[in-house]
Amino acid sequence: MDIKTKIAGLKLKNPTILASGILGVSRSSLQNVVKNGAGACVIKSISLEERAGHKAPNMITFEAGMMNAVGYSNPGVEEAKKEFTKLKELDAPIIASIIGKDENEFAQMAEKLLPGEFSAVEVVLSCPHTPGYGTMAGQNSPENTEKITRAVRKKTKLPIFIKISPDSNPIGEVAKAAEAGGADGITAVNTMGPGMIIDIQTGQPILHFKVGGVSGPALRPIAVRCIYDIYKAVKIPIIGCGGVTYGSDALQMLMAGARAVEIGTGIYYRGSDIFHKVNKEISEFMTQKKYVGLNDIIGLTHKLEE
Amino acid sequence: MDIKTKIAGLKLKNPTILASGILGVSRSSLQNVVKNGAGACVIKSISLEERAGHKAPNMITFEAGMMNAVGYSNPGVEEAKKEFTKLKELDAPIIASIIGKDENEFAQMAEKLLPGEFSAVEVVLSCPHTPGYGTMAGQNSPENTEKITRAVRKKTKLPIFIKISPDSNPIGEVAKAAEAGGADGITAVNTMGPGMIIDIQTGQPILHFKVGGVSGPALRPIAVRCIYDIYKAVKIPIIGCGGVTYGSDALQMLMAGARAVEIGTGIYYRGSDIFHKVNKEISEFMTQKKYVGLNDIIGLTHKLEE
Amino acid sequence: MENALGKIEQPISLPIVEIVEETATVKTFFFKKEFDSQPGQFVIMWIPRVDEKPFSVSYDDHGRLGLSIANVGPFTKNLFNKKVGDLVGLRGPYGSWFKLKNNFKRILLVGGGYGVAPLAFLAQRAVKQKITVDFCNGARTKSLLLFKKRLTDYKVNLHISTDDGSDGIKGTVIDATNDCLGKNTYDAVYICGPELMEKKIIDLCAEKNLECRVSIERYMKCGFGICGQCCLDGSGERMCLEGPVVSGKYALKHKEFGAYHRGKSGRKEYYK
Amino acid sequence: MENALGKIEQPISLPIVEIVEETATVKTFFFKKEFDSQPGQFVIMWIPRVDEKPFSVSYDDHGRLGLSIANVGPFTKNLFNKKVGDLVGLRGPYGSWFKLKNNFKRILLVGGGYGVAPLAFLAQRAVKQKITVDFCNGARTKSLLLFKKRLTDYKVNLHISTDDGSDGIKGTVIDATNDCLGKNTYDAVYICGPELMEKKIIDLCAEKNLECRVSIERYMKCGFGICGQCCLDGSGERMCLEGPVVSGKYALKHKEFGAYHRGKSGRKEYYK
Ligand SMILES: Cc1cc2nc3c(=O)[nH]c(=O)nc-3n(C[C@H](O)[C@H](O)[C@H](O)COP(=O)(O)OP(=O)(O)OC[C@H]3O[C@@H](n4cnc5c(N)ncnc54)[C@H](O)[C@@H]3O)c2cc1C
Ligand SMILES: Cc1cc2nc3c(=O)[nH]c(=O)nc-3n(C[C@H](O)[C@H](O)[C@H](O)COP(=O)(O)OP(=O)(O)OC[C@H]3O[C@@H](n4cnc5c(N)ncnc54)[C@H](O)[C@@H]3O)c2cc1C
Ligand SMILES: Cc1cc2nc3c(=O)[nH]c(=O)nc-3n(C[C@H](O)[C@H](O)[C@H](O)COP(=O)(O)O)c2cc1C
Ligand SMILES: Cc1cc2nc3c(=O)[nH]c(=O)nc-3n(C[C@H](O)[C@H](O)[C@H](O)COP(=O)(O)O)c2cc1C
Ligand code: FES
Ligand code: FES
Repeated sequence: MDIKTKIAGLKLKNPTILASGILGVSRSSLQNVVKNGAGACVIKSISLEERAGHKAPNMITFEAGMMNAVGYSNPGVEEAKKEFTKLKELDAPIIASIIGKDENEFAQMAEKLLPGEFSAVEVVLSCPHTPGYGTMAGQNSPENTEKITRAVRKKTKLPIFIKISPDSNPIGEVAKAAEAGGADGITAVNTMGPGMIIDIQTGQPILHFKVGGVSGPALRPIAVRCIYDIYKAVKIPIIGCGGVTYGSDALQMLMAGARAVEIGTGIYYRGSDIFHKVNKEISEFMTQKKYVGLNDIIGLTHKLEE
Repeated sequence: MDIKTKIAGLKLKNPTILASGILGVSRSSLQNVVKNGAGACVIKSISLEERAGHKAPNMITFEAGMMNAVGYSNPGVEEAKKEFTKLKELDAPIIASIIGKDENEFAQMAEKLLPGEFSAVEVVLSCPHTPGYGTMAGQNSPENTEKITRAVRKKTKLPIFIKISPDSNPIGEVAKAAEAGGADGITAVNTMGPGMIIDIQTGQPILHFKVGGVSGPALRPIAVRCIYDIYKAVKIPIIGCGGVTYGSDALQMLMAGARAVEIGTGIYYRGSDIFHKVNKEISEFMTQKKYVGLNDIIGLTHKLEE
Repeated sequence: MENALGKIEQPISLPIVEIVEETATVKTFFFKKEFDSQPGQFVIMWIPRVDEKPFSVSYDDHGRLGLSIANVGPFTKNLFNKKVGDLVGLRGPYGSWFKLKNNFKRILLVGGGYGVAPLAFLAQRAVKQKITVDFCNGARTKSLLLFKKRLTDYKVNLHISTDDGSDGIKGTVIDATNDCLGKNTYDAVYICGPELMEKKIIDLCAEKNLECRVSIERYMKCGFGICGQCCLDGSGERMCLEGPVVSGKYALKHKEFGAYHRGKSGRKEYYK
Repeated sequence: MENALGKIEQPISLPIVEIVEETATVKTFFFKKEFDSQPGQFVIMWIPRVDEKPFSVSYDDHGRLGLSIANVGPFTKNLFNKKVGDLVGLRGPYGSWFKLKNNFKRILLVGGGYGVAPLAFLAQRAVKQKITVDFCNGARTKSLLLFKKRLTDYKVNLHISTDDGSDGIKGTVIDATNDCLGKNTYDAVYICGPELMEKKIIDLCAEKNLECRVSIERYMKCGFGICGQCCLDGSGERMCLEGPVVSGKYALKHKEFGAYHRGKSGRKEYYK
């Protein structure tokens, strides 16, 4: 069964993409993920300067998903340039992920990191647990979204995906702002919340940052609704993200309008070969329903409304 | 173990309260819930006119919780007056729940429904899936929250609890607005999202309204964080709500600053006697930790920061 | 689908594999899927973008589920226009059921309207258990009579009554029931039909203090005990979970039974 | 805590039940809880509002878990100030472990620094299995020597080396290992200590093509295979999941091994 897909000119042999911040710290780990079936990979988000991130605990799981407050630990753009080389030799497109405190930092990041190696860039405006970045800095407002997108657009010809927050309200407006700023696609969504889990024995929040973004199954129905709303709002393609654990989750996102899906927390539940597994589940479904390609199901839920 | 609590003058023999819209349609069902251990009950929300609500499916569950789009079905205030009589004969305080399209409707509801029977009123500004009400009507903005609270305050001397949305941003501002408007407490929180679940066999959203509010375990960490934030923002007491399934969930909310917790979806997982079960689990924990009363743990997480 | 958080209540979309016209107003819709339900339990059917409604199981064997449905309003009208192969969603089974004790020798089943469906399912189980079954099956007229052939095949003692005498005795299912109660002794009586008829039969059994079980239909939304739409005044218990099948004694304890039920908004609707 | 969504990775707060001063720099902290871990596996310890760090299991029997910890920085310093009864959080066990084959007759264990801890745990298991154990235990000086008494109690052949000759032979654990490898034949060699020392021992084993297993410590955050902080350059595999215990061959395949490791930000830090 052919399950290849195309997003903003990017050709993927299958619709599964490694989400940013899961594995993706080194070239080798990307290579290992590609070996496990990913159609593309997004690297861990990179900032201008090195960041240690929050102290640990940085991640915990609970009965409905996962929570994290990593705080954008990364070696900074110079180290990243040394780390991410010969990416074109890998069997799948590698997408950069950049963060910044304002449009200027984002612009510098695009200038410094992107040339040469990467196939596209994800611009992250949506982390809910890092002061100075994402939703904590209001980067998810339509105004800031458009401003930052424009700044990055000026510095690169690569496809730009704006990664937005499920807590953007109304999310369609944020997507429109990204489109207006020159984005080639939307990644929906980043973690939600933040949430808090307290250890009742000590009364202490478990995450060192106290709160963290919620990912995994708890996020999935919200992510599917975000994709559905964004599909109605903009023409540029959507990459779904949030709680994809099984093929059926990915299929829901495709039907809601996504052209591909990112997978992060799912690796915890099903191992790094989750990409192979989800692709197999998608193929089996397509065969059973006699679909010939993903275009038969991308946006299907909307087509049924016509 | 004594686990009684007090909120805005309301004396509860235990901190578990039936959440609005779960059971609570009739006096008999309230009586049955009280028999099952609830320290108090909130009735299903009532509007001026009868409402059929959305078509079914109105509720579905998924691996991380529940989604609903009931759409405020209720017989209207006149029928409700006939239904909810002799409430003082019940073994626990009964809290009214009112909804309206604007402050005038809320004021009329307070005037018509409250006199005589009820011990307090919950004013709901936070339903994410009913056009004209809650977040779909912007009732969760600080301005509207204060306006509506004021209007209800003028019409009743009963304790007023403003039920807010986890998607209010920043939630502390909304709580402050309620406090400024004369609220006696905050109920945090209503369902989040909305979310969407698509049946991949047909490509159709399962809920008839397509989207619905997410409750249950998926919501719990978000609810705990909301309670934590609200506790920092206001002086009036907080009733926690969202994903309480076990005693440990209730304890997390108490430590985050709630004085009592509402339970809805938990009934699905543990039966209508979940109130007895959660109370037992709380008592056992208090005994093990040698606490003498809930005041030892209410707000504990904040006290540890001093 | 099961997980630690409990059963996942989502409709499973299934194609209709067969449609049988039973009477002028009732069709049976068959699906290929094992539900292992019990007689008296119900499933909830979803027609996307139309609605979702509860229906008792009429057949459930060899991985085939059959629902016998009367065309009474918007949802059922839409369903009656569906063809074999069309997809509808099903979830369940839900609720309590008609139980048979091992020592039962002879039982009486009293059905009216589509209430005959779950009782036919029960009759099939009872006969398998070598219990003698008397079945009072009433309808307004012959053309509305449900499952005459099916019940004959099961070899139950069929007591047919029609208001116009077009089949069986001329009269109501109450008269037929009276006859049976006069002639024979029963270990238990099982009742499913219009609520006022159910009430009358329970009263008859009460006089003879005969154990009887009855199915109480209330407005259902969730089917899993959350929405409270199906709670009975009195106990406040949920007919989707503690019911729909209850004892006659239990039913009579509720002033609501035979008097009124609640509609979609929760407003009371009185029986005439 | 288990559920269908998988193990729930949250620290369990436990009181410290005993603290033993092993050397000038190492203390063992005991907890009452069954972790049924294997030698070489690790747990992650949480000190609220301080940090969370990984530590190999040193003892795990009769429902008692022991962690032997060197005071090297902020977290361990904070821990060293804790008293019996204080609560810390623990989660795990995580990772691969030192396996013993049933047909093993004699094995060599080579430990340096706190690396002696997991190997002592392994020695205990091996002796139970009637395997002859040679244990090369090296330290800079006598006062830093870990588990001399514990290993003697286990009745292993203890080969002590100190740089200053204050105990055992004067020299490094490499010298002691060379001796053993010269004198005896082993079914396998198990190595845990400073990475440069580990590398040298693996090279020795390689010359004699002796099967050996080594524990590779990398910076860990999640411990359950999500964050990618612990991935080795080359295979890109996770030392919290596919490791920390790997074969010597596997270790040598990775140019990173013995050369550098990554810090908290992911930046490379080279070994001197
Ligand atoms: C436990 C149970 C078992 C049932 N078994 C059968 C069966 O085997 N065969 C059959 O034909 N019908 C059965 N019904 C009734 C069936 O649910 C209704 O006929 C159907 O919902 C009618 O929907 P409609 O839109 O076609 O008609 P409407 O005009 O919407 O309703 C017609 C009648 O059905 C009742 N009804 C409507 N919606 C519901 C609901 N959600 N829950 C309960 N009652 C409702 C109304 O009170 C009204 O009296 C059962 C009902 C219950 C509660
Ligand atoms: C699998 C494994 C098993 C270990 N077993 C033991 C043991 O049994 N006994 C023991 O004393 N130590 C053990 N360690 C090392 C222990 O984790 C560090 O000593 C501890 O984290 C130091 O923290 P600190 O704040 O006190 O010192 P820091 O100054 O923060 O760090 C000192 C050194 O510890 C390393 N380190 C710091 N944080 C981490 C981390 N999160 N993950 C891995 N390394 C880190 C640093 O690279 C640095 O070299 C183990 C590490 C790993 C990965
Ligand atoms: C441990 C962890 C670290 C993450 N780090 C980043 C990051 O650096 N940049 C980013 O854009 N998203 C980051 N995310 C968010 C994920 O990319 C993804 O948007 C989110 O987890 C939802 O998808 P999932 O449910 O499949 O994990 C992180 C998520 C997790 C769990
Ligand atoms: C089926 C259902 C119906 C609900 N109806 C109402 C309602 O009428 N009014 C209201 O304020 N909240 C309503 N809610 C929200 C709950 O009161 C509660 O705030 C939410 O479900 C989170 O708590 P829980 O996770 O314990 O269910 C409803 C929730 C559910 C699941
Ligand atoms: S139908 Fe919802 S509780 Fe019975
Ligand atoms: S520590 Fe996170 S992947 Fe290994």
